[in-house]
Order: sequence, then C-alpha cells, then structure tokens
Amino acid sequence: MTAEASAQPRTLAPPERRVAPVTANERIGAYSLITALDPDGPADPQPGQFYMLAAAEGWGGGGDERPYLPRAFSYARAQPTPDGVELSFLLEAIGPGTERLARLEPGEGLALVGPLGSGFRPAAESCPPLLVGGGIGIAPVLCLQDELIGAAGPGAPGEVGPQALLGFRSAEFAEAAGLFRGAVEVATDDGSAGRHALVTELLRERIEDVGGQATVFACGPPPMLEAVRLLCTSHRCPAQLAMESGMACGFGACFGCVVPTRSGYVRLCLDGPVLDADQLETALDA
Amino acid sequence: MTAEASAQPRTLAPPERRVAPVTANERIGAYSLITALDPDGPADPQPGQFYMLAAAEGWGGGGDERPYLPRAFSYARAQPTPDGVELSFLLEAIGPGTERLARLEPGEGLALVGPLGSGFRPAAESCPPLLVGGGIGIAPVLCLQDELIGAAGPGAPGEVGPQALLGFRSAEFAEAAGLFRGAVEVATDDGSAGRHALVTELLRERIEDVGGQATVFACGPPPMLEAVRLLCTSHRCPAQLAMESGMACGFGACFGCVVPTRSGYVRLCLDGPVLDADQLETALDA
Amino acid sequence: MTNLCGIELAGPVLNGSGTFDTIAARRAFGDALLERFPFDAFVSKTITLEPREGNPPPRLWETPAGLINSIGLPNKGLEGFLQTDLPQLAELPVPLVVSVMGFSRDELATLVERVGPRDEVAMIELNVSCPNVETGLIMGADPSETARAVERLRPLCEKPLVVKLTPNATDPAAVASAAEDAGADAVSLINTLKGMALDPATRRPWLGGGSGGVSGPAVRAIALEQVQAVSKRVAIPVIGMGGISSGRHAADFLAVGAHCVAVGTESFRDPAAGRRIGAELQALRELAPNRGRALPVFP
Amino acid sequence: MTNLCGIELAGPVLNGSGTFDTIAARRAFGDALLERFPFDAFVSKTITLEPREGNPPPRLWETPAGLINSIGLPNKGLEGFLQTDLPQLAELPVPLVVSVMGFSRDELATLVERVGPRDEVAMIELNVSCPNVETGLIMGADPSETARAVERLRPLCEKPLVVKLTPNATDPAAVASAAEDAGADAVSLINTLKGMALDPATRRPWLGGGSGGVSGPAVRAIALEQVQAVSKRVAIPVIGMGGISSGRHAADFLAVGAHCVAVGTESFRDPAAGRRIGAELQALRELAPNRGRALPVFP
Ligand SMILES: Cc1cc2nc3c(=O)[nH]c(=O)nc-3n(C[C@H](O)[C@H](O)[C@H](O)COP(=O)(O)OP(=O)(O)OC[C@H]3O[C@@H](n4cnc5c(N)ncnc54)[C@H](O)[C@@H]3O)c2cc1C
Ligand SMILES: Cc1cc2nc3c(=O)[nH]c(=O)nc-3n(C[C@H](O)[C@H](O)[C@H](O)COP(=O)(O)OP(=O)(O)OC[C@H]3O[C@@H](n4cnc5c(N)ncnc54)[C@H](O)[C@@H]3O)c2cc1C
Ligand SMILES: Cc1cc2nc3c(=O)[nH]c(=O)nc-3n(C[C@H](O)[C@H](O)[C@H](O)COP(=O)(O)O)c2cc1C
Ligand SMILES: Cc1cc2nc3c(=O)[nH]c(=O)nc-3n(C[C@H](O)[C@H](O)[C@H](O)COP(=O)(O)O)c2cc1C
Ligand code: FES
Ligand code: FES
Repeated sequence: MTAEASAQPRTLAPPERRVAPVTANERIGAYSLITALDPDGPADPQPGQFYMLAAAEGWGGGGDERPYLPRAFSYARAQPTPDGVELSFLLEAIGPGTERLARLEPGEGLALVGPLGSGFRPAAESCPPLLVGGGIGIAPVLCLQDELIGAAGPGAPGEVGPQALLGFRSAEFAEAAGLFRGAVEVATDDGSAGRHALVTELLRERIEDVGGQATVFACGPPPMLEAVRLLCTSHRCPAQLAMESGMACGFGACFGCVVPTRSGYVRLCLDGPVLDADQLETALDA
Repeated sequence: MTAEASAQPRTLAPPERRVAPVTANERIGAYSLITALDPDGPADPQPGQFYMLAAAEGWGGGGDERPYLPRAFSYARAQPTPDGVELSFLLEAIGPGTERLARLEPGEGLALVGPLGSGFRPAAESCPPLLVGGGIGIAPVLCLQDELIGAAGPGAPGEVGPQALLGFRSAEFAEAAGLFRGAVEVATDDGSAGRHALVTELLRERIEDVGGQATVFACGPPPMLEAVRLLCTSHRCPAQLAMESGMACGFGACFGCVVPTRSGYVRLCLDGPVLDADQLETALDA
Repeated sequence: MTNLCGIELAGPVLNGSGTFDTIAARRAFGDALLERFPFDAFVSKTITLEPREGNPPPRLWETPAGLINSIGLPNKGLEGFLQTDLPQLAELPVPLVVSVMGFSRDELATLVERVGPRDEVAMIELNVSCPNVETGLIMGADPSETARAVERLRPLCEKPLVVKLTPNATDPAAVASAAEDAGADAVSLINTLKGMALDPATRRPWLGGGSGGVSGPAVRAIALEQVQAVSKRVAIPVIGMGGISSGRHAADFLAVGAHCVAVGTESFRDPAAGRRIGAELQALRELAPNRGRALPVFP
Repeated sequence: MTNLCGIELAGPVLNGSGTFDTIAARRAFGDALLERFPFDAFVSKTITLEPREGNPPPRLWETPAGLINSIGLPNKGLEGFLQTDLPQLAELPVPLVVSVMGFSRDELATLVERVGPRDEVAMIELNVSCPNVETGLIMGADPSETARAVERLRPLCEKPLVVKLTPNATDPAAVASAAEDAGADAVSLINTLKGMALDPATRRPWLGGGSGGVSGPAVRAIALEQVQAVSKRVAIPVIGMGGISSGRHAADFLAVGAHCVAVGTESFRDPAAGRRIGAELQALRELAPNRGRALPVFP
C-alpha cells in the first residue's frame, strides 16, 4: 500500500458509468475471472474498493426478468497497461446478475462505475498483516496481497508477502488459491484440498503463534467474519473486515446498503465495505 | 398445397410452449435465417401460418428493457427430418425482439408456440397462383412456393413452380431471393438489383399478361398490400393477403391483434394472418 | 384439492378474466387443450349487457416486463354470450366463473339475474373497474359504491359472487372490506393498473383507446402488497393475481393470504403457463415450507 | 433554458428526491461531480423535523425492471440539515429544492418556516406521501387533506412550493387540482408505488420495513398516465418522473404536459444518467418534432 493510499484508502471514481471491453473470461475452478480493459478509470484502485458492474448488452431477461441494477464486485487484480488499467473480477454465478457476467465473452462490453468505497488501511508496523479469505471473499485478499508484495519494493527475491489463509467449500473452489502470488495456506470444509478445517481454525493457530501481534484483513461470509471478529477481539488484535450488503447504487445515493454499527447504520458503499471489527457489535447482520 | 390442407389451411399446435434447439443462423444479405429443430411440433404447418418465438434464455434486457412477450414469425421453410421438423424463420432485426433472435447461436434454445393462425387457401384451377412478396414479407411466400412446387408432384423436371415476384429496398435485401427454388423476378426500390421498380408494377404487368386470370398471394408492408388489393380489385382477380399486427399471444387469448374488416374487427392471429382482399376496406390499417 | 366458496377445484390456479379464450384456443390447439387444460377453474372474459366491438387498434404496447392493453371489453353481449359461448364453455373440464360488468346497478342486476341461474355457471365475478354512469365514480375505487352494488346483487343470485377489485384506488382493502360486509363471497385482485405509452414517432398516444391497463411481472410487487393488505382485512377468500409467472410467485401470493391465484399475461407467453405454475407450486409445497433465513451470499 | 416557477434552469432535468446524495457522491467522485453535474436543479432527500435513522435492513429488493425500497427517510432532522448539509448543498452549481415531510400540519409549518428563508434554498417540495398522525389519512391521497396543508403553508414562505403527489391514490389529478387551488406553485409525480416482496427462503417479508415503494422502468407507463391526467387538470407546472431512463422517455413526459422531468432510479445505474438524458432530450428536440405515424414494420 503506497503512502498516498494509506492516508485515505479511497481512489476517486469518474462520475459516470463507462464501458470497458472484456479481454478475458477464465474459468478458475468454480469461479469465473473476468478481465476488462478500463481505458478511462484510475490505474490505482485501493484493495478493498469495489466496482458496480453490469453487462453493457443483455442485462435483463434472466431469472425473474432480472438483473436490472448493477452488481458490486471487489476488484481482484488491477494491472496498469499503456491503454488503461486491466481490471479483473473473481465471481461466483449465484443469480441472474452473476450468471450474465459469467457468460461475458471477450469483446463484449462491461459497464462499470468505480472504484468505489473505502478499502483496507495499512497495518501498524508492530502488527504485521495477516490475510484471511473465505470463498469468493478471497477477491479483495488477492489484490491486497499483490499490493503488499509490491510495497515491499523491487528486488526482494523470494518475497512471498504476507501470509493469506484461504478457506473454501471444496477442492473445486480451492483452485482459486492458485491465483495468489504470495504465500497461502488452504483449508476446505470437506478436506478435499488443503487442511480439513475452517479457515478461522488456521487463523486461530497463527494468531496464537504470533501472540496476537498481527493486523487481520478478512473477507468472507458473515459467519466467517463474525468468527474472525470474536477471535481478534479476544486476542486484542486489530481486524479490518470487508463486508457486503445488497447495493443499488454503490455511491451513497440510495441509502439501501446500510449495516448496523456501534454508531448506528452506516452506508457500506460509502463508509465501507471495509469496516474495523471493533465498529461492529456483530458481523452477522450484513 | 395438399388436398387435406386445402380443406382447412390450419395445422393445430400443441397447447404449450416448447423449446427447439437452434441448428443454424445464417446471414442472408440484410436478413437472418434461423433454423431450429422442433421435435414435438407437427411436421406439416401450412404456408401462411406463423409461430410465436422467443429466445429460451436472455429474453429481455435489450432496448427499453424489452423484449418481454414472444414475437410472431411466419415460417419460411419446414423440413421434416427423423428427429422432428426443421423450421426456418427469416427475420429482419428492427427492435429488441428481432435483435435477440438474430443473435441466437446454434445450440441455444428457441422457445416456440405454433403453428398458429390460418394460412393460404388453394387457388381455383382457373386462376393459377401468382406470388408477391415485399421485403421480409417474402417469408410466407417462400414456403408457399416450396409447397406448390411439391404439390406439382415428383418427377416434374424443370418444374419452376408458380412465379414469385419479389420486391426489396436494395441489393442487400434482395439477396434473400436466392432462397427460392422456383421462378422469381426481383425488383428493387433503388435499382441496385433486378428491375428498378416497385414489385406492384411487376404484378400489374403480370396480371395484364394473363388477363386477370390469377390468384394473387401476397405478403409485405401495408402500402404494398393495399396496392395489391386495389390492383386485384380492379382486375377482379382473387387475392389473399398475409397481414401483420401487434400480437401478444398469437392464439386468440388477448384480443389485441384485431384489424378492421368489412365485418368488423377480426383477431388476425385467429382468423388470419391470411385474409381475403375483399374482406378488407383497406390493407393500410393493420 | 382447493375449496373456493364451496366449489371443489383440483388446484388453486385460475386464469385472469380476459386473458384466455378457450373457444379461440380450441381452434388453435384442438381438443389437446381440454386434455391438458391449464387451469383449475375458468373465468370468462368480462361480458356486458350490450355487445361491444372493443377499442380501435392498436390495443397493445409492450413495456419493461409488462404489457399495456386497451382492449375495451369486446364481447357478444349478454344474449350472444348465453346463446353462443356458454354452451361451448360448458364443455370445459373445470368449473366456470362468468365475469360481468355493468355501467349501472340495473345493468349489473340484469346480468346477474340472467347468468346466475344457468347450470353451467359455478360462480359470478363482478368486474367493478368501470365508471358508474349514474355517479361518474369508478365503482371499484369507492367502498360505498361497491357496497351498494353488491347489496343490490347479492339477493339476485344463489351462486357465489366474487368482486374483482381495481388497484387504481387509494385503499383497495377498504373496498374489499365493504364488499365483504355487503355479502360478497370472495374478492379477486389485482386488475390492471392504469398506464399509457406514446408512439415514438409522433408522441401521440399509441393505444387506440388513449390509455390502457398494465399487467405482467412489472406489477407483481404492487399486486403482492395489495393482496396482502386485502387479505389482512377480510375473512372471505382472496384470489390473488398480477404478474404471476412461476410457482414461486404463486406461493408468495398464497403466503400473504390469498386462497387461490390467477394467471393472466403469462399465458400469452405460454398457453400452458397455468398448468406449469400449478405443478411448480405443488413441488414447492412438498418441500419443507420453512427453510429458515436465506443463506448469506458468500459461500 | 427552462423557467420553473420563476427560477431559471439550464435545462429541464431534476433528480427525484432521495435518489442522489451529492455530499456522499462528492466523497466517491470528487469535484468532477460538480464540474459535470448531472442535474439542472438539485432536490434534497426528504428531511423531517426530528432526526430519523431509517428502516432496518434489508432496504432493497430488485424487481423485474424495477426496485422496491424501504429506506424509511433517514435524515439528520431539521437542525442537522440546516447546520451540516445546507452549507455543502449551497456549493452545488444549480438551484436547490429542499424536500420536507411532516407528520402533522404543525410539523410541516415549522419545516417550511425554517427552511424557506434560507438564501441557499430556491424552492421547497412537500412530500405528502405520509400519514397525517392527526387524521390517519395519507395526506397526499386525499384532496382536502392536501389542500388544508398547502393553505396552511402557503403564507409561511415566499419561495415556490412544489407538492410531490403519491401515485397510491384513486385520483391523483383531483389531489393536484386541490393543491393548485390551495396555492401550490407546482406539482411533481410520481412518488413510488406501494409494493412488497417475500424472502424466497422463508416467505416472510424481505424488507426490514415490511413493504416499500416501487420505482424504475417497471412503473414508467403508470407514471406517464398519471402525469398526463394531472397535466390536463392543472395550469401550474408539472414535474414528471417515474422510470425515466432515456431522453425519449423524458420527451414522452414532456409531450403529455410535464414542464420538467426528474430522474431517480436510473441514477443508481449511472451517476451521470441525468446529464445523458438531458443531452438525449436536447438531440431529440433538434430533430423535427413531428415525424408522422411510425413506419410499418415490413420494409
Ligand atoms: C462490496 C461488495 C463486494 C462484492 N464482491 C464480490 C466479488 O468480488 N465476487 C463475487 O462473486 N461477489 C461479490 N459480491 C457479491 C455480489 O455483488 C453478489 O453475488 C451479486 O450481487 C449477486 O447478484 P445475482 O444477480 O447473481 O444474484 P441475486 O439473486 O441478486 O442475489 C443473490 C442473493 O440476493 C438475494 N435475492 C434474491 N432475489 C433477490 C431480489 N429480487 N432482489 C434482491 N435480492 C435478492 C438472496 O438473498 C440471494 O441469496 C460483492 C458484494 C459487495 C456488496
Ligand atoms: C403473423 C405475423 C408474421 C410475421 N412474420 C415475420 C417474419 O417472417 N419475419 C419478420 O422479420 N417479421 C415478421 N413479423 C413481424 C415481427 O413479428 C416483428 O418484426 C417483431 O415483432 C418486432 O419485434 P421487435 O422487438 O424486434 O421490435 P419492436 O420494437 O417490438 O417492434 C417494432 C415496431 O413496433 C412498434 N413498437 C415500438 N415500441 C413498441 C413497444 N414498446 N410495444 C409495442 N410496439 C412497439 C413500432 O411501431 C415499431 O416499428 C410478423 C408479424 C406477424 C404478426
Ligand atoms: C389483454 C388483457 C385483457 C383483460 N381483460 C380483462 C377483462 O375482460 N376483465 C377483467 O376483469 N380483467 C381483465 N384483464 C385483467 C386480468 O384479468 C388480470 O387482472 C391482470 O392482467 C393482472 O394479472 P396478470 O399480470 O397475470 O396479467 C385483462 C388483462 C389483459 C392483459
Ligand atoms: C431509494 C429511493 C429513495 C427515495 N426517497 C425519496 C424521498 O426521500 N422523498 C421523496 O419524495 N421521494 C423519494 N423517492 C422517490 C423518487 O424521488 C421518485 O419519485 C421515484 O423513485 C420515481 O422515480 P424513478 O422511477 O425515476 O426512480 C425515493 C426513491 C428511491 C428509489
Ligand atoms: S448502495 Fe446506494 S447508498 Fe450504498
Ligand atoms: S395476438 Fe392475442 S388475440 Fe391475437
């Protein structure tokens, strides 16, 4: 994470929707990795930030005559090129929006607004980063690890970056662990790949190993985030949780995406999606 | 036209929508020729009958968040095969429905209900058939000529069938004349292919040649059909016009597709789409 | 089995009045239609005392996930219906509901008196989405107009009376409640929502009738809310409709209190929609009804 | 240029109240938002006398070509608005309309008296889609309730008063006419249509607020009809909205009599939607306005 980014983990978005041509759609186990060339957007989104995505054509007419609104996705990779920034999104097809996106073909247009929201803040020197991703929640963890590896500077051979602990349902999903450049440890619910454990079990071991001296960055389903929150609270280590909630706009216009915090409802698209664990009474209500 | 068909130019449809896999989508000049294998429908639709079509997936999300309802299309060819009947539809992409259909790829599903409506009735012996098609209105003319050639029986070498007079905007559209097995004469509005004339000019010459001894079968835009109607009225030759109107259901359920006739409004999907010219006061009101 | 006002139905799926013409459909589909009949009861298109030719075309306009129609109630009139249509409707394999509309209470009375006694008829539905020519008020938008009509008609007919409510009202539940108090045996809703469209080329009204009624998935959320509000307010059975196109939608309407559902516009996309929706509903009911809160989106 | 109640606007495109938060949007988009501002006037989210935290989540449900929201009017309350928000809204490059809602005429009076005199404020919009706690009636569904509110407020404020009508009424044109007679300077419509959705897993209401309001393309045909009916009935300017997502839609609303249009849900899909729609509208107006009846479908 650069010094500039650390001050404010939010890169501004252009105030309009734009269309980025899709350059690749790869199947990664149970997920799809969609890459598009964004010619007009900023080259430096911050890990944890997200984009509102829609197919430029044929957005609608799926199950229940949906989708209609765009969908929120953390970017998983951002690769500057001379023609713009290549953005990659990792997604799981679970409904009409993600199903349409998963069918995008190279050359089709991806309509996007972003980067949006505020991303992960840097860890204090004394508490080095420890990354945790569950399922599709590995997307922001991927770009965060990439960024942290980059921040270690060039000429750091064998640099494996901060450890990412990744949990998946099964081996099919765990294939996505192969996308990570840095050190990873994998757990699956059914033991078909990596350790037969919940990822929070791996996290508990690590936190105990370092005596709680870590900053935890986590993204995953609410029960996982809640387990992370409880674990970090009891070990008094700071945790930043990338959360999700149903969004219509992504830029604070609709007041639809609120989650309850200790200081009342906050718009997750504006004040999140990354929240400090100690802002929350529970991570289950997102 | 077979003897059976002549009694009642209406083949019954199964009372449910079914999905036929698309086997081909060919570009014919400005038009698309979509072919699908209908495993469960009747093998013998009658020329002039139509099907209500929709893409089985992704029907919606086009211009103005449409299409929603299915669209009516005359079949242009029906080819019985051991696995069902191969139906071909000729279409021009002019709006969200036709645009989606024009993008169908082999293997995708074409949802259909049909055959519907009542088709062309046979000509009297004394007045041999003369076929006229304008633009996309050539679709039912194509299967009618095919059927009439077939009815002439096997072993009729050099049989060119009844003459079809075809009018198009320009050469790009006129490419579709190449689909016809029998004799055709082409006119274009701009002279870029065939005669530089309106197809009704060709028709007038033919009718005068045969001294009005013809049964005219026509399909095309309302101004063309109205010109055909006036011409045939003045030469006292019978004419059958395949018309169109906006349809929601195609089977008489909605009362939406009425056109005015001398005997009041009739549902074009039920009592048409082929109407006798002398039922009409004008063909312009469809 | 579903019991609707004492009439046994094989299931809870009816058609919306005016969205299926079985006489026409038999010409298109033959007797296969009767063998695989889409509905558990059949509701006729609304008839009026005098014959009507309906509105000038165009009568249809497609909207996002919906349809505006301006059909204008074409029908043969009471006598034509009784003579020509009723004998053919009697051949259907399900009970028959006849929908009637009158422009005054007298007209309604005549319709109910003539239709009610016919053996072929199981039930009468009152379409009150029209102005009362005497008061100028839309009957179905006003609780007391509706109540007066139902009070007048109730004694004239032994068959169950269903009042078809209009959604173009401030408080459909108040109208339903007035209908119940006046003796209605059931209510059905929603009818179409007022809507219009312009010809893109001229910017004048597209529909021959000027404006029309919106139906289809676009109105489903609105319909569900009204069905819920009405079901809370009345004890008589509610027939819910508006954009139902799957068994899940039907289950939603039943969950908020409807006793039966009706399928309208979806039949235009698939003549067998009613049957499909009934089967999907049956399959859903065989699953555990309460599976707890939806799983979170992340795996 | 468009003149709305004496205020000069660069064009006819506003936002719908509650569908754009410029203060939040500046955090996301920076000052580029002001340089390429999407609207010709900005309407604030509705404020109330007391602060409100809004409804419990979930607050959103996607419908076919539409959205149900149950936001519940979260806002800082009058004092918070005046102190915190108004100075920031004053930085916008366009005139400001402040939307207010009160649960009684007294509350409304306080809001109008405090907001009206502020120089930053060009106009006040009265959101009357809420129950009057004194009568239990939805103010905006009843012509006389609306008239009484406007009569009370009119003398309290020199700025133009816009009444935002609710579509959940039997006769919105009668409400508009009553508002006009009572002294309203303009009316705007439609607000959202009541709607609801169930959680597919539990069949209990999905929205934390139970039910909500439907917006988006799904309601456009309904909105157009109401805007037409209202425009026929009143002489004051009408601000038309409901599902507008292109210049052609905007042109439709203007053609049936609206003086301005507002864009709501479409901004969620594209924050620049208002600007795009304004440009498309401008392009359409530069074409010949009357191109005659649409060409037939066959070539
Ligand atoms: C900040 C953020 C970042 C995200 N990042 C990623 C990512 O990197 N990769 C990824 O795959 N996903 C990500 N998501 C989740 C992604 O946005 C959702 O999976 C997507 O919106 C689902 O849309 P859908 O149309 O496929 O499914 P939908 O059917 O719209 O949504 C599925 C869930 O929504 C609910 N639902 C069902 N019907 C409706 C309805 N009609 N209206 C509203 N809700 C309904 C149900 O609870 C269902 O489980 C992120 C979400 C947020 C907020
Ligand atoms: C019996 C019959 C047979 C036909 N056979 C053929 C055939 O063989 N090949 C072929 O290409 N076509 C055929 N058609 C025409 C075909 O059905 C139409 O071209 C098709 O429905 C257009 O749909 P669309 O969505 O592409 O365009 P739409 O935009 O739906 O339709 C285009 C026209 O409809 C009007 N329109 C615009 N917007 C709307 C709206 N929202 N709602 C309703 N109307 C609107 C306008 O007048 C416009 O010109 C036939 C029609 C009938 C009735
Ligand atoms: C083309 C059409 C014609 C209709 N005719 C009638 C009618 O004659 N009488 C009536 O009570 N309702 C009529 N309706 C309303 C339907 O019965 C139903 O209430 C409405 O369409 C909502 O249901 P849906 O969304 O499933 O179509 C008609 C609807 C359509 C679309
Ligand atoms: C999320 C959301 C919040 C809204 N909040 C308000 C509000 O605070 N006050 C108000 O008058 N209207 C509110 N509306 C209604 C809109 O201003 C507008 O009337 C309605 O959405 C129809 O326009 P549309 O279809 O373009 O969105 C809201 C609409 C939405 C979708
Ligand atoms: S998604 Fe609209 S405010 Fe957050
Ligand atoms: S299209 Fe429905 S009756 Fe003809």
